[in-house]
Amino acid sequence: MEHKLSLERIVMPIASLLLVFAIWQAAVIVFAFPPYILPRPLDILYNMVTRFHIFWNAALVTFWQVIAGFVAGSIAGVALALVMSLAPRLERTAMPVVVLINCVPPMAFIPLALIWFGLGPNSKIAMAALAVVFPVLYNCLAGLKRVDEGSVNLLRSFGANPLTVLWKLRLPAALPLLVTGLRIGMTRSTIAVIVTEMVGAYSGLGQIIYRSTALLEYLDVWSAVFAASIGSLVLYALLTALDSRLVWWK
Amino acid sequence: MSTRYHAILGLVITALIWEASVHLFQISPRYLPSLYAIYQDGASVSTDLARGLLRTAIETLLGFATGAVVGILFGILFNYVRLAERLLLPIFIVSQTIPVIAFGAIVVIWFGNSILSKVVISFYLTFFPVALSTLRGLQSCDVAKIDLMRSFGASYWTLFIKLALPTALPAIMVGLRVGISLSLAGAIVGEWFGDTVGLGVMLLQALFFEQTVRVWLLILVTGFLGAVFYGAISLVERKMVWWNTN
Amino acid sequence: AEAVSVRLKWLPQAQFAGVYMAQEKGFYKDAGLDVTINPGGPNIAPETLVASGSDTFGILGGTEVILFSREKGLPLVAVGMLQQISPHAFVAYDDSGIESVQDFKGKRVATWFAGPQYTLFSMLAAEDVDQADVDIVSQPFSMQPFIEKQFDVAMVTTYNELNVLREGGINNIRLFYPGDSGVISQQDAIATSEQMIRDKPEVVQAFVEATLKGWKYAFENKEETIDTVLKSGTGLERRHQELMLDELEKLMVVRRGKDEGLGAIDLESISAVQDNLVAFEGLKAPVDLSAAFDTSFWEKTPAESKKVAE
Amino acid sequence: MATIHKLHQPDERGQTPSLLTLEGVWKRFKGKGSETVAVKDLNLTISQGEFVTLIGPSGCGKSTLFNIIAGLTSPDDDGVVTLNGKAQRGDDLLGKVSFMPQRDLLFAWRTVLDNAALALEVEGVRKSEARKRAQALFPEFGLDGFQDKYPHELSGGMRQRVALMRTFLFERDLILLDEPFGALDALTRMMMQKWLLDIWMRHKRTVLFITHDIDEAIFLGDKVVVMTARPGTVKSVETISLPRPRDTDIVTTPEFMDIKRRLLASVEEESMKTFNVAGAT
Amino acid sequence: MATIHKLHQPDERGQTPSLLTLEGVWKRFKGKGSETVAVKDLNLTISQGEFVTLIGPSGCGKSTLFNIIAGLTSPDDDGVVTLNGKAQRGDDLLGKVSFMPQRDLLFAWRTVLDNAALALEVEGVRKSEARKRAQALFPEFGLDGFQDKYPHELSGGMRQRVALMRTFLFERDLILLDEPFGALDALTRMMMQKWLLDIWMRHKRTVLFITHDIDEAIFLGDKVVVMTARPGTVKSVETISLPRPRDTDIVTTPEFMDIKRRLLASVEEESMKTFNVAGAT
Ligand SMILES: Nc1ncnc2c1ncn2[C@@H]1O[C@H](COP(=O)(O)OP(=O)(O)OP(=O)(O)O)[C@@H](O)[C@H]1O
Ligand SMILES: Nc1ncnc2c1ncn2[C@@H]1O[C@H](COP(=O)(O)OP(=O)(O)OP(=O)(O)O)[C@@H](O)[C@H]1O
Ligand SMILES: Cc1ncc(C[n+]2csc(CCO)c2C)c(N)n1
Ligand SMILES: [Mg+2]
Ligand SMILES: [Mg+2]
Repeated sequence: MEHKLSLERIVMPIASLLLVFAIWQAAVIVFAFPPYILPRPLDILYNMVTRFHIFWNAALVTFWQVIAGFVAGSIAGVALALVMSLAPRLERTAMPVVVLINCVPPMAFIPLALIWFGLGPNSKIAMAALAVVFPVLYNCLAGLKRVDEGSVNLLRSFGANPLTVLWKLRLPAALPLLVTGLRIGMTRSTIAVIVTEMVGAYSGLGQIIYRSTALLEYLDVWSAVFAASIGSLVLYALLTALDSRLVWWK
Repeated sequence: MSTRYHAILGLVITALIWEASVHLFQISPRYLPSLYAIYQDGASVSTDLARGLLRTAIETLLGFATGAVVGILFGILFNYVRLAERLLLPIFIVSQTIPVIAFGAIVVIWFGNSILSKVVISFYLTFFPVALSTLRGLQSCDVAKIDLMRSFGASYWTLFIKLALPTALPAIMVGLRVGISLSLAGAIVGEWFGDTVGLGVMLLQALFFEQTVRVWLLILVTGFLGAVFYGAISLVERKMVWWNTN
Repeated sequence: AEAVSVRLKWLPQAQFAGVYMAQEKGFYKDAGLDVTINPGGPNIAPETLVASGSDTFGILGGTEVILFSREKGLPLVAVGMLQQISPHAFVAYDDSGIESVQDFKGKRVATWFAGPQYTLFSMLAAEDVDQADVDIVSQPFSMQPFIEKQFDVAMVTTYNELNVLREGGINNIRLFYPGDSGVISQQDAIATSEQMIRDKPEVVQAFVEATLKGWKYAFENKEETIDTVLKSGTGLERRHQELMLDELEKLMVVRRGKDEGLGAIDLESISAVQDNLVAFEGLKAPVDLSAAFDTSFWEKTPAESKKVAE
Repeated sequence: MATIHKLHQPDERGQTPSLLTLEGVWKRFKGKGSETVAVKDLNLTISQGEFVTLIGPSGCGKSTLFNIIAGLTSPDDDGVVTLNGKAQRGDDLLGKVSFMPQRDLLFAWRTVLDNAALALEVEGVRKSEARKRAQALFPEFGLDGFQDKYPHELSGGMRQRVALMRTFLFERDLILLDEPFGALDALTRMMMQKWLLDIWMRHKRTVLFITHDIDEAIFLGDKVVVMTARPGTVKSVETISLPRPRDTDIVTTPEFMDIKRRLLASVEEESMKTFNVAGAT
Repeated sequence: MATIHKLHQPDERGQTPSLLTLEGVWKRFKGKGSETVAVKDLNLTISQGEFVTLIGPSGCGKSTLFNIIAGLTSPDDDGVVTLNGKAQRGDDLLGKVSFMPQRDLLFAWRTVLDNAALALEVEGVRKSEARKRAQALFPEFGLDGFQDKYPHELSGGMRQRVALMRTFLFERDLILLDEPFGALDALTRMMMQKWLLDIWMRHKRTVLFITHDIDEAIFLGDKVVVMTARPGTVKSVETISLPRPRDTDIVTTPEFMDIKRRLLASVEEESMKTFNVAGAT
């Protein structure tokens, strides 16, 4: 039973993705799209395999930055949520500023990140962190606040201070929403790094996309995008596994 | 009442710190310009700014509206049709790992140079978090309550309307709040694909002409626009999920 | 009127003044065209849009981009070349000790890796400098790293980044022009698709003529031109646009552009660039230049439409 | 009141037909590694119009049995549940019995009035009509004036009464009540008991009633079913032949005392099994 | 057991000192437009080591009163709450009384064992030690074997017992119990009652106990406090001078019957006020 379920969890997504690729391949052939409008997935795959080392090296650079930024941003997001849930007045004061910053498209911060943190990995890590911090903050905060008042009172009656309430009650109750935030943040942080690399970087998948677009190397553009997707999916899958670990009681 | 007071307080404090540090530490305008300089720059392009603001606002709202509706619908579908979740959710996730910005030309070829292409991008960024939050919200429904409704012979539809949806509403609202800022970001990126009007176009100009003051001006104006939308959603939330507030 | 569109390689600015003036002064309308001007943006690949027929015409990248497009099978044809010499140049600080291209050796030199890097390669080759001796890095579209001296040498366009530097009060710099090393690389091609040339040559002819007329008018009426460009409504700065237009005049009204008229296609220099590209393996094999460049429309354009008054 | 089903006439042979029968019903819960048998080989027959009370030690499987009868939990495949002579499979039972769970399960976003009217709304009664019918019960349930409050503003006993109202408004032949009066004070409880008996006598609906109060079980029931400790099955069925209508004073009669003593002994024996330290303290 | 406070010796004058006093305590809930007065001008004194039981009609303000004493709800400003002679303001009372709420409030993500050990953990006891101490109580509470289950796998009565264990492990002078035995069967209930009395006698902890069962109130209490209908205040205090230790048989003695009759009348009078249709059915 358990076994079948996890099999289904792996087989079904792969099946559906294969289906999409099949439709795509067929459509390109049937409608005779030129490669500069839409290349064939098999050609992209072939390109990825033959020039594997290029994309692999770029992906290593990119995803190292993604992970670093994701971790930093998640920690910052959870920390902010914790602080705000402990100090509601701070929340009400700081939230408008947070909202304001979050509503600025991250791209607008790219040049500033490049100015502040340079062309190296730091600016990418900063942008990735920025992309995660808000979904994590929003979701985590909502999770922390949705606990039953009766349960909070129970802990208070045991003399629990707000920190203990946070640790024993609010945090476990917030986990499902927190993981949702992490999942949304995961895909966003990959994109943030790639877009930042496109604007300014020495290497990485984003640079490949940027250069190849200008040089009309469509297969390289698509290959780099595929590589980014695959990496992002792997990380997403790890998070999903974490989800069923953390939220085991559901 | 006091929420509004705190909000204004927060913004004022931030502004004061900003202005004070610019003057105290003699920060170069390249890194951080003074608020007054930003204000002056804004006044000098006020007509263009107003026009861009209006245009971007419309794109954002259209993209958000469609994204929210479709996101909620898919969240619901995923909750009730397991096969759909297994088949489509992975594709949705994959779709979110694609940097649209890499495919400007394709977007223009498919959706033209009209407002449609901005709406599509903003839609594409919005629907995913909304769908995910909706799904999570629906899943958080108390099984005992579902059983109670079933014992009354409730149809799936009744169960959904009277129990599942209200239960999921708080989570959906979180999704919408994440969605609105993404929707705005989508509209701005969309305007980078060869548009003539909008905050995104102005931002792009400023970025590549390295007009730091203008970049900050646009950051503040977009942030303000997003905050207004966010506030509106919070207002709706307070009206719709009143029971969750205490 | 025939409804057509033109896709610019970048956002509205004086770089495309001719197109805006042709529109503003009714040259397009007089030629029976109803033109929509579509700006460009980052990663929007205007070549693809013109090749796919999504846009009728384009003010596209220059020599290299047209060659690459042909190699990739895009049915693009250049029917005019606006900038007669390369707008690219390299800057170094006066106190950097870099006095000539020879001195690039062992230094960190930044270039845009979106095509202009081949101009650098050609320059180095022409000056007998081995690429391997130079630390060549990718440059973002911001001069900040150069200002902060993260690079020793950086690339600029003379109509934009150079002015950005100067406006920022940075004048203690030295410039290295490709032309001084004998590298000519025409930029900003007026291009359309093979299909247009086949099906509606008269429309192509009308567009080329009206556009060049627009440029001629722009250089003869700079004040009015700047006013028009600023109306694009994206918050442009007047001073910067004036400098840009002045610089474009230097790039366009020079060599054949000065003697024979705006927009001349210099197949000789193009051929030289192609040889370089093949040598540096930017291109795998030479492309058919006669298919990629069609000079006939330019030739049929009367001198009074393209020759700027002295 | 179109929704009242009129199925409770004696059949042609003049016998009270059996409404519900359970034969050899099992329910096992599988955890990781362990298995809990909640209900074991249970046989039970409830006749049309009967008032059956159910007692048994805590955790013996009473609520599980109720869930099975309400159609919410499907029993393991080895047994048969029959309603009105028809074997019930899967979801068949849903909507056929009126069920009050042990927890009140009020909806936080509905006012007290709307919570009470919920089952009616689900049935398809117009909202205004549903409210009117719910409204009519408020004084009787001692909740008048609380119609527009939200559940979090009620006391525990008040919430229980709202849940009870909700159940009664869902009019079905068979009513399942899982400790409905657990959180009520003596008098409110007594009033509710009388009220329930009154409803039952007038409409001859069939009631299956879980309680921990043996007095209550005897006072209300036609028969009292005693369940064994987990795995729960029927230990004994005591038919209560006390005359009806019964008065509160009946609890002091010797007959009552007699039955009580017997049942108490029976339940105690079972409860004892639950505790490892038999006869602790 | 360092956490047991030893404050219950009689003072120098040989009198049992009062542990808790409430003077003129009010609690009003403000809704939109309306105001509910839950507790009205309430006066109550509880002495060191006393076992006080509290009865009153449903919704009269008992749980509200408990919340006030536990420090969870602050009373309106007009009254004074004094613990050990010290006036208590704001959050002062938190952590000083051991409190079992009416709903069980078990945490879904904790096993039964960890739920029971929760209060100890909050106190700062090491996790392994907390578990060990919780573990020791499982057989007595009839929950042995369920240590590693999750709350959703328990029956209603079992959940209540876990909540009760959690409360007992939090050892404080004053214990507040809000209908702790509501969902227990007769015998389990009786065993728990005896067990509670035993704990109380041995440790002389002070207990304030809400129940709806008048027998239980009399059987357990040194005194029974009767509350009026809402707005709740103290209607009367009945001192129970039945000898201790009390045996189950005591419920049949004439003294017991006498007290019961009196209390029943008292509560009934109050309950009646809740119902608009006085004497319905
Ligand atoms: N948060 C609240 N907001 C508004 N009114 C409340 C709130 N909590 C309780 N009340 C009201 O206060 C009164 C007393 O409630 P309380 O829970 O103290 O009653 P109780 O005596 O414990 O009843 P029961 O025996 O039914 O549990 C009730 O009328 C209730 O409606
Ligand atoms: N979802 C479940 N998963 C695993 N075990 C369960 C589940 N539900 C109930 N059980 C087990 O089944 C047994 C019977 O539970 P049930 O709730 O039917 O008892 P009950 O007779 O209603 O008890 P109470 O009088 O305390 O409410 C218990 O031992 C319980 O632990
Ligand atoms: C991503 C991107 N950013 C900026 C420009 C503008 N720009 C800077 S240098 C230059 C000349 C290159 O030939 C141009 C057009 C661009 N085109 N693409
Ligand atoms: Mg039960
Ligand atoms: Mg209560």
